Amino acid sequence: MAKTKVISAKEAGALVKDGDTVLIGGFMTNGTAKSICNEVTAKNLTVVCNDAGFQNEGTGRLMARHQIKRLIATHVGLNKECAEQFNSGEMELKLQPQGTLAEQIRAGGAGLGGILTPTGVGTIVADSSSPTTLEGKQTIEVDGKEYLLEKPIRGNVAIVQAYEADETGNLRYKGSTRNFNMLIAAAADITIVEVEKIVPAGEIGPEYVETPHVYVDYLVVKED
Amino acid sequence: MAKTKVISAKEAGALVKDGDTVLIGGFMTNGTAKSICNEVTAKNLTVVCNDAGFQNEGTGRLMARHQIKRLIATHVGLNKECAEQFNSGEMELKLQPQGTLAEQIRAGGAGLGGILTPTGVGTIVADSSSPTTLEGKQTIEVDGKEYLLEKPIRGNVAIVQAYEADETGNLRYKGSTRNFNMLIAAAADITIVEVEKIVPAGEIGPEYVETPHVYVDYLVVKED
Amino acid sequence: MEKSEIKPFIAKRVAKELHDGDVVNLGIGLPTMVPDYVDPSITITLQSENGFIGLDSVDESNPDKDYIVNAGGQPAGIAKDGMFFDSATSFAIIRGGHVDATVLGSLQVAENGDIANWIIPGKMVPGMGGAMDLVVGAKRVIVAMEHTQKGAPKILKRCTLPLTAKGQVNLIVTEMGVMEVTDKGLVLTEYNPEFTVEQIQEATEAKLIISDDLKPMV
Amino acid sequence: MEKSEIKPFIAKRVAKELHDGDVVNLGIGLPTMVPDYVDPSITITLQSENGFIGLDSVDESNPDKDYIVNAGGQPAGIAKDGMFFDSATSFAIIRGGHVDATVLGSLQVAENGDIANWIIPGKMVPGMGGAMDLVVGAKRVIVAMEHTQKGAPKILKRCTLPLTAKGQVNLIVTEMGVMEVTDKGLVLTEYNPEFTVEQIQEATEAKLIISDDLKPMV
Repeated sequence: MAKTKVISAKEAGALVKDGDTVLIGGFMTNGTAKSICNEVTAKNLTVVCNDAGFQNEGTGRLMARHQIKRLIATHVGLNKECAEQFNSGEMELKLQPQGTLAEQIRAGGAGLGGILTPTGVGTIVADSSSPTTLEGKQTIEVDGKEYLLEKPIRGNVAIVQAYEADETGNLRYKGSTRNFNMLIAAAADITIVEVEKIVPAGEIGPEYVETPHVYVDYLVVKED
Repeated sequence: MAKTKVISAKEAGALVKDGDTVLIGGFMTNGTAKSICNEVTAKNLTVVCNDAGFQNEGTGRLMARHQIKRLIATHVGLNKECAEQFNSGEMELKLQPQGTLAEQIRAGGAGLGGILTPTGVGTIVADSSSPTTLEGKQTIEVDGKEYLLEKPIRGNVAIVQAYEADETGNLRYKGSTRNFNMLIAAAADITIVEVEKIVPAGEIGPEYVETPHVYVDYLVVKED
Repeated sequence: MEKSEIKPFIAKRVAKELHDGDVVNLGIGLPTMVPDYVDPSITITLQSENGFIGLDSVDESNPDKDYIVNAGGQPAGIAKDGMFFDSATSFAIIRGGHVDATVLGSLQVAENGDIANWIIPGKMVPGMGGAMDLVVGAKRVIVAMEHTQKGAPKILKRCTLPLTAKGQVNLIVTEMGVMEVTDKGLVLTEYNPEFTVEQIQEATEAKLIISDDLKPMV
Repeated sequence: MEKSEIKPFIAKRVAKELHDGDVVNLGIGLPTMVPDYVDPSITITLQSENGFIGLDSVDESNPDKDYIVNAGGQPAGIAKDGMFFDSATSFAIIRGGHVDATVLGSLQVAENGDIANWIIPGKMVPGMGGAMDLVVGAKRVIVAMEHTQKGAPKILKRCTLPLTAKGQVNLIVTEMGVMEVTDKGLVLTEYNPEFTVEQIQEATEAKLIISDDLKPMV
């Protein structure tokens, strides 16, 4: 069995390069790999994340350090710095419905060219003239009903949090931390996973693994 | 906690009505709920299944009894009766790539209007003049690449096999029997699940359930 | 009606709309009060769109309690017959019509079922989160809100704020009455006897159709 | 070369194309012989498109062994670091480019990378199963087959049978040689010394570009 490389949070942070698109898991920092986020130093990032986290926490840490040039998220109301950077023109902000963003990332990991969703039809999300609307959408009619064609999203790097990994990189999660973590793990060129512990190869077992080792490039043990 | 109704295989079979679209799980009968299939008596069915099973077994049982007027599948080579009924004009046969069929059923359960896949572009699967090609496809170009728009598939009834259920209808599977079972469970008006055993409510546990009880309408204990 | 009585009154009335076995998603604020008033003889299951079915209060005895938050990011618990899942599965459940009802507040609702509850132009842009998927996907969309905003109607002929979704609202419950969205328009089916029908219409921009079977709210 | 030696010879050569850590999906027949020849110092992981990673031989000591079949419907086993999943996840792995290589036989391959390996018109229609997704999705598509069908070329200028996919083949390994599909056409990079380059070209309808670095197959 091939073991997955274990690196430090600092080494993980250095895998993110200037200008990269970075997928970050978590929901209001529940399930966000903070050890790794704290060590990212690259700038001009496009960050894809459910939300903007809290001020200086999770994705909010990258925002506080002015590393984000474009944020794609579903909700940013709990981090007032987000509105400031958007309103000042420092940062682009694209707001997508949560179910749509989840499907776009899933499509990115699954090699699909996009998905059709009824969500957002007739709203600002379908209006390309709005500055917070993601570019390049089409409205498509299928069997008399309108849908938005939402394109796949992939990243250069995915920053995932899981509860445990086995040595080969198979993952399990706890509680509501699965959220976007399970989706982004499949949708990036480099997938880095922060875990609380690493168990022997095969200990999780084929019936219980939630994310397969084939998605995982590096493991980081959570640092306090 | 609300318990899910437990019925006999015969009662389950009677839930399928003439002319229904029936989604059947399993891969070459691995994971096919045979107790229920054996009791279906309705005719003129549209059956959606990975394959045609074996002769007189699984989906093949319905075929042997001439209950299928239209079969949507990915592979039918192990049941020679399928070719006979198709060639004689008794049964329509629509062949879809396995990954496409899986996504279509997932889309049906997820309320999507369809998915775009690169699979099948430039092949007979995209050629509406072929009698085995599913109707109503569009070819769509996104960012210069061609995709097939494949529509969602739903059924009136889904016939699922799982290993165990708790009393509320939460499910777990074993081995490679997950295949289409986990997908069809979400994509029908009535979902019936054949299990080997029913355990007390909550015994599977929130971290380990694979199919939530909200998808499950009836349980059947497997009959030998 | 005392200001403090309004929200419990609305929540209590909404609770009667829920049936045994229903899967329900509740928005923040008033809607979270609804379960307190559900008939104890029926069971409803709460969905939390950030990733589980079986939303419950925090269980202090659960060693994994710190891994569980609700859709507002606050500590939460899970029922023993619940299930955790990722966000794609969560919204597959929602968009796929597996949620029987969603109860949520709103800034505006229109007689055609349009709803606007996520953005006020010129103010901070918080984002729609899961709201757009919920109102499109849930089988039944119940708006639970105060009838007016400081006296200004919120139930309109057409929404003026950016929409959350078009034509998705099924029922509106306020402290003044219960209104069903129908093909013909808004039908007032129940009224709070503290108000006359005329007062309710005055507080409503949309034209109310009075049900032949109009009843007092109880 | 004896008829019985052909398949092992091809399988042995294909095995050299696999690298440590590769995730590989093998078609039925000849491709299933490839793992026997993989360098024992490297680890490859086999994907079984019906629903797991870590395809292995049957483990008689596994009490759940009867629940596991391979993509041919035959009894199979799973490695202890494997994982079972549903068919949508399986093809998300395949279509999403997470399979490093697929090795499969073919009826025809064209110099432009087109492949036709699932249907002969007029004969029984077996269905494509997972083949179309595999050749579109795998990072590298390796065709492992006998060079001709009873002397008739299978490596063509253009396929005449219905396609499995357009332009997806990367490498062709036969008992006569190894051919890479490039933008310029088919490049013969290795030859079996039992044949001359002329004999190989004669058995091939497509025009072979002879690599400057042509080597014997070993």
